[in-house]
Amino acid sequence: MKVFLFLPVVLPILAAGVSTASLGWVWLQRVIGLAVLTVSLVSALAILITVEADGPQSVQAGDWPAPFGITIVADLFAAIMLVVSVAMLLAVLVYAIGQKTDTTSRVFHPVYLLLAAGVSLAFLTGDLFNLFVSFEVMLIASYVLITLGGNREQVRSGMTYIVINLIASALFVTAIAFVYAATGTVNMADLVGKLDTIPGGLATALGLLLLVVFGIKAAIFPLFFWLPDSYPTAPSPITAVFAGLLTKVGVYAIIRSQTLLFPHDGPDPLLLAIAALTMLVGVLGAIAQNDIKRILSFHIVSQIGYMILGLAFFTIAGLAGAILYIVHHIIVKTSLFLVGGMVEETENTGALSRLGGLTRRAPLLAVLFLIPALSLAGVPPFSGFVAKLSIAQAGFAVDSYFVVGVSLLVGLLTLYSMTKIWNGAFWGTPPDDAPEKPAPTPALMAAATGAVVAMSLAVALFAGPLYDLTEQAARELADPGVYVGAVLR
Amino acid sequence: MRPARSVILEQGLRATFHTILLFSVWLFFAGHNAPGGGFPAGLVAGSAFVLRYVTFGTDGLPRLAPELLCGFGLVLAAGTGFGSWFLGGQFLESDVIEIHLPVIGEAHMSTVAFFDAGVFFIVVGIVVGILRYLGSEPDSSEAETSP
Amino acid sequence: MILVLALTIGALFSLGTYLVLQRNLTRVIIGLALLTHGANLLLLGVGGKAGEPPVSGIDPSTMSDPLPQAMVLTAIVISFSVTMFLLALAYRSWTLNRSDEVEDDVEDRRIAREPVRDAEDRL
Amino acid sequence: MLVLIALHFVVALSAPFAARAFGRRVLLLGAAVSGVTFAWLLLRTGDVLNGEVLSEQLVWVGDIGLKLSVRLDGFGLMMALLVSGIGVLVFLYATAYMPREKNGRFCGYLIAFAGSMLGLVLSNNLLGLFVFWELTTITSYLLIGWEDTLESARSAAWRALIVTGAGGLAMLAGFILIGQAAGTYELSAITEAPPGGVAVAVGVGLVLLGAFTKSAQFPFQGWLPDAMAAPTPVSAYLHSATMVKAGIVLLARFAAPFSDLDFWQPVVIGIGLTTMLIGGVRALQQTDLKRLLAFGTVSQLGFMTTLFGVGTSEAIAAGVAVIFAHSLFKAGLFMVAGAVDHEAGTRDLRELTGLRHRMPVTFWVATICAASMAAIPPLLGFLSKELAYDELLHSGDWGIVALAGIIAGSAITLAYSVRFVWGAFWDKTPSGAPSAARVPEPTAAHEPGLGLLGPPALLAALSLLFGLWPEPAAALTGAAAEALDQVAEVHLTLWNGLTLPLVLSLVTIALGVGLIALARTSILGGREFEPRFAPDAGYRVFVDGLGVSARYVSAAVQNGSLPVYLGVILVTAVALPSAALLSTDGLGIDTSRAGSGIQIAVCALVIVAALGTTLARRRFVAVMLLGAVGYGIGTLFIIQGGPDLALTQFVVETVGVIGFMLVLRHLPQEFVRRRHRPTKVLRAAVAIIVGVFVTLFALVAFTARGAVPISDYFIENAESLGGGKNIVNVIVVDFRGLDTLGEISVVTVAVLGIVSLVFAVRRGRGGDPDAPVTELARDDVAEPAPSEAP
Repeated sequence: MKVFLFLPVVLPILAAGVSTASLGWVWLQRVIGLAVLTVSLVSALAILITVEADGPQSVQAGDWPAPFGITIVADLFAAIMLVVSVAMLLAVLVYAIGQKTDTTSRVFHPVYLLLAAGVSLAFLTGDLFNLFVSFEVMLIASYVLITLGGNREQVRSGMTYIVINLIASALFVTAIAFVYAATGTVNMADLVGKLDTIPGGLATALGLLLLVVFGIKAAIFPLFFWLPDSYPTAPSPITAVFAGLLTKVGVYAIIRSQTLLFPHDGPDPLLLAIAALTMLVGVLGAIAQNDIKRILSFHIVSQIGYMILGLAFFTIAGLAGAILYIVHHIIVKTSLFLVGGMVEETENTGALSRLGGLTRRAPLLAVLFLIPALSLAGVPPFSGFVAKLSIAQAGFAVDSYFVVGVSLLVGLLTLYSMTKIWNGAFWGTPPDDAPEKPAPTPALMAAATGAVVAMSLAVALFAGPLYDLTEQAARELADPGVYVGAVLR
Repeated sequence: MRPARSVILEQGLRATFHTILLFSVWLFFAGHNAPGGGFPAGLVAGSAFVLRYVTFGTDGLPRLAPELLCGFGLVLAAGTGFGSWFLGGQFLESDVIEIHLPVIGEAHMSTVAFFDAGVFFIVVGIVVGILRYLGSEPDSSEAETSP
Repeated sequence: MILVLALTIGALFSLGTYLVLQRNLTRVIIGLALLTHGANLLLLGVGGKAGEPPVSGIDPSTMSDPLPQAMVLTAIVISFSVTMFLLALAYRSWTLNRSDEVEDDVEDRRIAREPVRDAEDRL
Repeated sequence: MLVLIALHFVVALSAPFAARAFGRRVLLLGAAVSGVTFAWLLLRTGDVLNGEVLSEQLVWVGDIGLKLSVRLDGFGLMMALLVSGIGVLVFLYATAYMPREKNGRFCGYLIAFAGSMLGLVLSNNLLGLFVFWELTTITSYLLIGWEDTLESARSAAWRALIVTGAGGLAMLAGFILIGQAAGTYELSAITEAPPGGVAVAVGVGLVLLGAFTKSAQFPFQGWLPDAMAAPTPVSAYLHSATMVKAGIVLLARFAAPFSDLDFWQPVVIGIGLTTMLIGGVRALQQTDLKRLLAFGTVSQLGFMTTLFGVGTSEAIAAGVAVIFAHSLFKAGLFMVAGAVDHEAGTRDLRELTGLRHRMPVTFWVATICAASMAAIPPLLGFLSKELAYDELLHSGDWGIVALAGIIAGSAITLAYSVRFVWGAFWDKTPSGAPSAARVPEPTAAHEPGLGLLGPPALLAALSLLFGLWPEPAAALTGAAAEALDQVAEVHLTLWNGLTLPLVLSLVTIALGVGLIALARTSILGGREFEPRFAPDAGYRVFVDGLGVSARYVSAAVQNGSLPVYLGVILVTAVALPSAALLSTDGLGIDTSRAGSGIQIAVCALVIVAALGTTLARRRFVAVMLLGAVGYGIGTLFIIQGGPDLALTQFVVETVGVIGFMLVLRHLPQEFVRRRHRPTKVLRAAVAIIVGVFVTLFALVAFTARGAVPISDYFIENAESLGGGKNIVNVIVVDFRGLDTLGEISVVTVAVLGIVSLVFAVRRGRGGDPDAPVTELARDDVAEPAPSEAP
């Protein structure tokens, strides 16, 4: 068991070293990348199965007892996130190989592996400062990937992205300093008890500062402005993995810190307001856009609002809905960006004004787009419906009628802008200068995208058992004692 | 942009370069008990190359690509973690061993020295990387384009 | 926390913020460096009073807190690496644009400028 | 039943592939699926009429009450028979109607729709019902937009989706409210013991909203006529017999348990009657046969809504009968319109002339269906309408109000029924044609084949048959009404004696004839009439408003400027925690320890250097001063007792400055100077706020510490367990080795990133030629950058 907890973090780092050393041999890098992520996926599944059966698992790095060493800990929430994320990383890697993104720059593979390591560590670490380090690993890898092509637009938007994130990092260090100043510890389980010993207002202030820090990564209102400007310019597989994963790491950190360190008794008005504004402003932004990837980028923001909404209720049903939503969203958003990338690949543009008639030109693409698009909008019987339904129910159960109403309205607006893409790109006539036949899509890209779409269908199909799982995860989150017990044994 | 060569500087450097490298090795081994360790040692070794770069330009840098140094360092450090696991311990678990060093003599050494060595190589890697890629490469590519 | 240290940290944050809010990329990078310095100093400062270097064998009560030092060490190296990458990007930006400015997002600007009534035409 | 529903979807998915083998005949697959369903239902009919109820369920997400449970009661049976029976005919018709190519997808959509509709009418779980409800929305979106190269089809599809989608979401909210109040989402359980309370009343209101949008009730009726952009088989199926009935189905199910809510009768009757009248009047104004029928459908749906709005057992019984009758004649009429279009090449009644002679069979089929719509005896339409009159007379005050409106509406119905038959088949003079000079030629067309004519002929025959021999229809609708309301009974008879309802029927016919006589030139003339106030203005306002507000919001928050983004982030980061801190008492600030003399001196130096680097005009100076700040901080590290840190800081600063220099030598020496005072002041304000916040928070946080820091453990155990005296180093490489592992990963990526950028430079100096030329958009006024590089 203990091996599995470390593998998704340390193995990619080791492999990145080897991959760096084999810069000249792309085939070797590919083999290493695929093999390592497959092993990571297997270990993530092993973690999930164990945690589901035996409760949260932890292991101390270097065998130093908590809270002194760094604890690697997986509860069900972390395990679920880990499995979904690693699966996406693997699928996107296959896609990237199919698109030959990895030959754009020879450093793609090692950096991608380190991104995977950073993401995994962020989910598994039980230490606040180590969480900072994992964020940094993930972020610097993302800086490199977002500017992979080094063209003008990427450099410009990369600059926005990097500067914003550096500010967030500085704020994170600041927050950690304050936490350590007040409590003398950085182990999260240890913090649970020690935060009780300081004045309540100070603890709240620390919680809010951390909320802002994680909120920047998670792209919540009013901290999200950077996202739609920076994501769309990156190479498609990169955008896909960013869209699916990186913001969700932020959401994960928000949920983890708010439930573990700063629990509430009832719905939190601040988070409710943030959720509503995030949903609404994000979707309105999307409606104003005319480029597939930009529309999708604004939707990331909007969807984050739902996850925060589920958290804001601070009930088991709400948390369960939020986790289910995250799972659904990671898969669906990744697949949408992958499809967006395929559109760009076959038609050489993502601008709606320059697209048309794809249902006839590329029927496979149409199917691959329609399923996740409807799912994103929460149309049954796809995964988004179940996720939204569970959050709406949770909201009504605590009388948060207004916010749930907003969330339903946002669902409609999401549908509106998804069908805007459909109307613009998939229906209608192709532009006059479009080539007779669209460029063929590499089979690997289609296969990877298909696999991700199939996963989203599986989420819908097995929503029942999955909800049981997320509910169990939510129960663990609602009782910090479980987590603390697993770490400070 | 290549600095003009100076004989005196070159001669002086030959002497200091190795001294600085030795100093960095000392720092590295001292690190566990006195100020020092992989980071400072790597940075100091890196600054030796800074001097060489200032004096000799690109020729002063190691031929080895800096990213390879990093890769090697990463394998060493992460490998140490795996090593202790293979030997039956926890990931990254350390053990104290007794070794004999010719200069310093009898010493307690922790297995983390290998880990620290990984750090050392990576830090050297980034310093050399900065010199090569921010210094030499733009120089040479500008030289290519200028008439 | 020692008062003068807290004031210095505040000053570093202020000046860093002032620089970061500008459009000139070099200044932004310098501002980020100041902010990082401030954050690192803060992290060290929260360890408490100044003391002897934390080396085993001396009286622990005179020793400064080693854990923040270790964290600062990590933070320094991380911010150094990121700054170096950012410099490379700045150089890249310069070779592409011959300008050292942080530009606005073109698409955002376009959408903001577009006459509002166009919205319905595209439906 | 679930198997049958699933079968639809399986066949739908395989249709595109089957199309490769079967070509146009793939549509027969749909007929087969619907036929199997129909046959199965017929086998069960006897049991159900005897009061048996079949139910099945599939738990999807049990914890949130999401189940696909289906229940075959009398009403479900009637609706399912209509859906599948008309389905068979529509598929047969479509086989003849649709062009040869690319029918696989079309067929798939249509079968999927049939399956969704079947699920919808049989659903017993509210959430499950919603699932099928939305599926019909999506499939109808795809079907309406089938001719996707036409702008009109695309926007019509979009509109139908948005309007019914909006209603659907309101309905979902209503379902959850009702379900949470009732503790179950099972419809049968809710009907048996209806929950009460404000939440339920709101919930029912929301459900009504959903029903009204789906069934094209005022003010949401506009999408339905637009949806005529769909191919005619689709219109015949979705927009007459099935999907638009979904809202009515829901009203029917909700009428018995909830019609005693205060607002039910006035609201539903009001909406229903308004819709009936508006629909009827608009139908009289159309020149396109399909649009005429579409507005007729709107009107008829208003009729049904009114009946369920009255909500008494009697009215419910009548409503069921009307649903049944309407499905038969309206599907037939659409098919006729399609046949005319197919043969004559137009649906514009100003251009069609003389078809009565060329297509006599079609003409008679149309006449029978239209007469049923106009409630002329002895057709089923007449029987059902007379039943409605009769039942409304026994339904209290609201029944009388409804009756009055319905009589008026029915007179109009008769008028537009005549207009349809006249428009499609009669010989015309050119009075109202677009160009008065042009005399329409007798349209060159001939009788359509069996494929196009058979299905509507069968429907017409059924309208006639059930009129003359109403027992089977009465049994079926009677069982349906009983399922909705246990005391409801249906008495369908052709001749009841000279009763008040019969008189009213005759009055209606007389009124209708009178209306035609009065407005002969309008009704039997081709004048096109567009109302000055478009009833769908609401939708336009919504769409425009959405576009405008989206633009406004995104222009306001998303202005593309990095400094603005950063400013917002920093202010938020300060404001939120400050609010919490300021609202707390008992936080102390310890200012007793000012610091030693040397600390004060070094701090002063650091601040001065930092100020210098902020104000420096020249890059070189700024970087040097930044280096000075770094060294100063290194010195502070020494004072603080961190020699390792100081050592690292000094070397890092040195290398860092070199890095800066290597890059900055390419850039101009001086910064671009800006003059823009307001932004400068704003920047300074944000900067000061941030600084003050950090200082105060640091002082407060440290003062609050109560617990012993965990570092004591490191101090005790570094040498004994970690094997090193230098505690910081032991922490870095051992106690917290994982941090370090992450940190060296960062360093490695940084190097790789630099490599990546440098090689990108090499690949294309000056950038990617494909990249769009960036337009500089600046807030501030800037002087042109000096171009000389050092």
